[in-house]
Amino acid sequence: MPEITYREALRHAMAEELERDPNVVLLGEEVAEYDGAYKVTEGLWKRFGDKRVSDTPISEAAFIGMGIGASMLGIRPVMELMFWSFSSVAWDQIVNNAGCVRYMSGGLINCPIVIRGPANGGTNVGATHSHTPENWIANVPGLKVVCPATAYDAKGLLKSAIRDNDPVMFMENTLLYGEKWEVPEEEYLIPLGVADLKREGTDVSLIAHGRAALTALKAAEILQAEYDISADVLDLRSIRPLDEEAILQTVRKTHRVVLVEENKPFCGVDAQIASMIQEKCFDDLDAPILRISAIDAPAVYSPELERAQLPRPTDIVAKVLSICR
Amino acid sequence: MPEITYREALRHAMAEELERDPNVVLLGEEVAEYDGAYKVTEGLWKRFGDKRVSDTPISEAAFIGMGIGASMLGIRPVMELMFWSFSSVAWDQIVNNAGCVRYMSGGLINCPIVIRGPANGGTNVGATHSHTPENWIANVPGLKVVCPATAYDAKGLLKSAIRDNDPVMFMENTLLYGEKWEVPEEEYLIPLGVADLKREGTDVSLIAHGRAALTALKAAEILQAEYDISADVLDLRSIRPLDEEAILQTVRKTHRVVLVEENKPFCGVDAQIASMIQEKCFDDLDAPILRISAIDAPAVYSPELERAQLPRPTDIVAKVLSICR
Amino acid sequence: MDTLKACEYASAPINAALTPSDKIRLLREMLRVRRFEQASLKAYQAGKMGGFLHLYIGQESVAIGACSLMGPNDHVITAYRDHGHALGVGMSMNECMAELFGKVTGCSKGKGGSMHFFAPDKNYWGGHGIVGGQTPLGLGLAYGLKYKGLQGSAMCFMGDGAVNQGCYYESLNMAGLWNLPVIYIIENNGYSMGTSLARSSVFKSCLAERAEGFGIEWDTVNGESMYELRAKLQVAVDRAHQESRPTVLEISTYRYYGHSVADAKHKVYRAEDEIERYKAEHDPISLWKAQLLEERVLNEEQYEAIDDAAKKEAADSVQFAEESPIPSVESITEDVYFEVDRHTLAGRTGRHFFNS
Amino acid sequence: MDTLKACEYASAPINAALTPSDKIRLLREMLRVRRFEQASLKAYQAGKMGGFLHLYIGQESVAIGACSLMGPNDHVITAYRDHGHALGVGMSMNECMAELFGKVTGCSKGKGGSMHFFAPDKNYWGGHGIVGGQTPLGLGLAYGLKYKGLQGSAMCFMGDGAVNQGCYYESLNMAGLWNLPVIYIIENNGYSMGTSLARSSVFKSCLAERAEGFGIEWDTVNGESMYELRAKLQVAVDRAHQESRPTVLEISTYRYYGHSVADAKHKVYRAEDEIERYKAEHDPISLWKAQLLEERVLNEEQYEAIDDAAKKEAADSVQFAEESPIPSVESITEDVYFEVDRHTLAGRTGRHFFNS
Ligand SMILES: Cc1ncc(C[n+]2csc(CCOP(=O)(O)OP(=O)(O)O)c2C)c(N)n1
Ligand SMILES: Cc1ncc(C[n+]2csc(CCOP(=O)(O)OP(=O)(O)O)c2C)c(N)n1
Ligand SMILES: [Mg+2]
Ligand SMILES: [Mg+2]
Repeated sequence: MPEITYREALRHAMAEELERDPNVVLLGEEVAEYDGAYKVTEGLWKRFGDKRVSDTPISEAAFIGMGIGASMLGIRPVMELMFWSFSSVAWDQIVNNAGCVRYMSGGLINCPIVIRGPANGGTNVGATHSHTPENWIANVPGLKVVCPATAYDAKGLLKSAIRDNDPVMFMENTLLYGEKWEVPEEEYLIPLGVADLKREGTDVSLIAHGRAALTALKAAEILQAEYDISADVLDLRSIRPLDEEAILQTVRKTHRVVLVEENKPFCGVDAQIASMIQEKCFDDLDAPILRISAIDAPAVYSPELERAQLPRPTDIVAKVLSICR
Repeated sequence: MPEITYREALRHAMAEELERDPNVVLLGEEVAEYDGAYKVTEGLWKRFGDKRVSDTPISEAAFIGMGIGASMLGIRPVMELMFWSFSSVAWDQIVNNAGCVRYMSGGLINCPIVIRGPANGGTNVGATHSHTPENWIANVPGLKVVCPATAYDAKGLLKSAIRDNDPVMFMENTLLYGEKWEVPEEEYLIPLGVADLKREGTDVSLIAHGRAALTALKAAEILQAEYDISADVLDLRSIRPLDEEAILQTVRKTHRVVLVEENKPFCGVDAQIASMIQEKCFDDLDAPILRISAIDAPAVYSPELERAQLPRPTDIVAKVLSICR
Repeated sequence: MDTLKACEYASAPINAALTPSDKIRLLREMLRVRRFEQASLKAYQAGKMGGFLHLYIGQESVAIGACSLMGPNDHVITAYRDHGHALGVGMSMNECMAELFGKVTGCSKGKGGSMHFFAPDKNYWGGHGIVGGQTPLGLGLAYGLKYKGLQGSAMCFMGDGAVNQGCYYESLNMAGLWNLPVIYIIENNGYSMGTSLARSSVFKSCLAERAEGFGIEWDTVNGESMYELRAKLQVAVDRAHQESRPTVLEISTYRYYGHSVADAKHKVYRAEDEIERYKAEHDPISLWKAQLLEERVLNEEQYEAIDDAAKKEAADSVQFAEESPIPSVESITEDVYFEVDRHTLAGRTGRHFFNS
Repeated sequence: MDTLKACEYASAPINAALTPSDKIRLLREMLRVRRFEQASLKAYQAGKMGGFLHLYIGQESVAIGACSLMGPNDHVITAYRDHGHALGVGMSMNECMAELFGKVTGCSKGKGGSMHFFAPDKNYWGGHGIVGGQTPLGLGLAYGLKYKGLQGSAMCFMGDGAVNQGCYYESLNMAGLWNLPVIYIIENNGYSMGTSLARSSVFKSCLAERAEGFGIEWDTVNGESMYELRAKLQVAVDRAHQESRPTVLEISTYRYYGHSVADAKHKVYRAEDEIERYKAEHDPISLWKAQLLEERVLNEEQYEAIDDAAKKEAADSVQFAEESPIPSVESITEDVYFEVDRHTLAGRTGRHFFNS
């Protein structure tokens, strides 16, 4: 199977969907003529033209709202936020218009919109540019949220997101754009709401999403090699809908859980996962569910510090050791 | 002790602080000449005049941002959001400017601002007007969040919030504005970060915040009267800072926990509380921690339905019974 | 009012083309709005509904005049003061009243309430409670029309207070830059809640003029004149249809009641004689009625019959709403996700709702 | 450039009052910005820092001209392209360079980086990364000054792309309505990232003119002329000080480098000869230098000495930054809450941080 980057995988997903469905359009800052601030949409403007791929002014509230309005008419906008952090200025449009209009209309309306872009720390761009709002979004019934960790997942999930008839918030990671994975050339879809057991083990469950899933995989290697501890690594992929079954299954197998995410700890996604596991698997747990999140402060600029602020494989290993021996 | 309403308690807190500190100002839509959409600031414009109490245009991003900017110069703005739901249009200012400017300046700046207003469902004003963003706010290191349940708490906490040198997001409840409680005439403060054990019991811990704390108290009455189950009712009062000690203490006493909140379940505050309890009190728990939240949909308009959407005493009783016998 | 101009407006093609029955229909529609709202007010005061009730009474000409110009590809979106527009696009009183009562027969199945009436099949996109929040959606409707190659317009209504929400300016810029056929219609009733225009906004000659800085055509309109309203709105609709260009119109109008029914101070922040003067001299229904009497298109008996019918329709809608069932508690989690509602594979995959 | 006007600007009182050494200081400050940034670019390319680096080179006259007008109650706030303003208000190269290197000696202790320089003691409030997000903060500084009864101003800098963030218009309305002494300074360098002005904004004659609809005075300024800059800015500062009224100024300028150092396409979205032309004909430092040579306030040797000193200062700051310590991991949770940092009772009550 050919190896392509996460960035290319996203691009291929968009290209295929632009090709397939004339109602799909790409909109966002610098997505067209500039090829995307992170080059995710490279070449698409050239290929599909002005009508399908358009640059917007720096007006997130207006252009996201515009996309939502257009989606009510059956257009399927795929909107790029240059950073998901900038959703802060479009928050009302996302939460109240994309999130509530179906409900408030008693189901008369649906918004087949995708809002995508990077949502991650670790690139030393400071506190305002490093938000990871998947927990806020997933708190909102009416919205869906997806956080792919690999090129394969990114492509399959983005295609499903574009075909989904509900608003899907698609959160990528700039640190992964250049990473490569095997991706089949044939078309495939990955449904939202299905987690991926990225590694099989028996002693402990590492549950994560986004880039943290890769960190968990690295930790699992170390655990195996150095401590003979065998870890299941479950990548949630989709936060809402959530693959609860897969979570419960790994917990029932290993009886020990460490949750990893790059969000801040208070009310992070893993708070929800922990809450759910302890409720549904109370008697299966041999140890408390432990969590590793970003160190609880705004994202720090200083490159060395920021590396330490986000979960590292060694942090995970230490947590696992604290409950596995 | 005289009984006053929650609304009056808030008003007295503001009046006392306006009196005490010439840097305190009140700003918001309709807070001055109209006396406040919910009459919380009634009489304050008359008493303190245009300079201290001002009506703003419907420009939340600008006026909240203005308050933050002024607070950097040592003004202590107490800003009213007519509904906390409208924070959606000022989200960037709150999260990025109030939340991050101290950090990004390496501690050179602090923002002694309070943003207050109602954050609750239950008044049939529909999905866009019924958000309860205390979990989102508490996810942001740099912000503080407080949710008083009684007039006594409201007054003491608001005074502390105004004197606090960090940004405090103060979330009230329109359903409580007209309710009365005993409030001393002498000045008092309630520190942020101290929970209140509003009822003592032995068999189960009901932990809640905001109006849900009152619902929990009602449930506790029923449990005592009808089932001879004695419940501790812990009102968190302050979400961040959080009184973790008080939480652990009640859990270690009763070994059974039901968490109640009016937020939506996914990543609600109680997800964090559950996650923390199971980690720190793993061996103290005799049953899974259970949660009751709003039914997981946007806030419904239909009055009878919305009553059912929010936690009711009987819902709590049922949950308690499921783990207490 | 400038009589010469009034004549001109009356003879504008869009008005010249009105048949007597068209003119009477405009009257009937305005009366229907008024009687519907009066009935809803009574029901509100009797405790039949919750939440807010923002009455449109006094402003009826604006929505009815605008909606009367709608062709197959003209769309409407507005704020929370949305009853007039809803009836204007052709929604039934029954579904609207039932919505106020929170009943399953309501247009939004009781989920939206007064602020959230919708009828996509009638090109009506609500009903929005966040001030100004609908302005980018209106832009999106215009974008969608243009994208689909349809000759249409998106009329996006907003209040004089809403002009101070930033997303409106972002939308103006995009509308001007991309040549989108959106028409922003500022219903300037002089107040945003208890705040008069002068206390909330600075401007040169008017609010609409702010569009000038974005290279967008704008105009002011006397909202009490049906002919002027239709004539000037048609200019904007034509501009949308023919040039795919936006317009901002500021329509002077007045609301007789408080901001919402809960507004106890509305006779404090504005003088009672101001209200009385508007009712006596500027009422859009009385003025249109007078116009039609003058034109001998209408006589008093006909008027009474129309009004009685409107009152009866309103009363019937109250009864319909009363008798309609309350939605079930199970329905709370319906209409959240399309895919779940339709039981699609996507809707059946993964957990969507999180109560335990 | 209109020579007559140029003379007028030169003889404006604020410029007429400049001593030769004042004029040379303006030159020195601009050179310091340029040499600082060139040094930072080299260090960036050598991998010494992370994140973004948005160079101000080409625009130096704007920040330096504006900051040269600051009295004790004049404040400055800007966006992420903030090095020029930082040095302009008097921050040291050392603390700035160390910040870029993420060192504990940085102005923000390594927590803010390039986009977030602050010096409240010098009336400098950052350095803000969210486009347009600083505009309400600038309004707040003006509000604070007025509230305290101080005769001052808040100069709030922003880009030509930032004018399309809605909170700017909300701020304009409030500034106009409340008579707040804020000066919005649009540094129009023709591009927002890869998007030219024409592709991002519609306007009548210019962006600043949008202020007209809010009843706010505005002007355009040729940013390559130090005299014009100072003369027109002083009009705005006087208006702030004496009338407590806002102003919007649009200053035409140009950046020589890409949007940020990571902008690989900046010679694609704008022609290379455009860049070269600006450097050759419109460079604010060269032009000011030429002016001073012409005025015989400066000679070439003096210029070289000043420039050498600036280069040396920049090189020294790189060494200072290199040798400064990296902040400790423990410091990550410092500077989050004032009360915690100061170990107050409030800071010691309850749990503030939630890693387990
Ligand atoms: C963002 C936001 N801020 C505040 C409110 C509360 N609010 C609802 S209506 C209103 C006044 C709006 O006035 P205007 O735009 O003139 O419309 P009108 O009520 O006169 O029709 C306010 C402040 C809101 N719904 N949304
Ligand atoms: C709200 C928001 N949207 C997008 C960005 C990404 N971004 C950073 S700078 C920039 C261009 C701004 O251009 P301009 O305002 O002209 O300033 P200049 O860079 O030319 O100084 C963009 C799109 C951001 N930081 N914030
Ligand atoms: Mg109004
Ligand atoms: Mg620019």
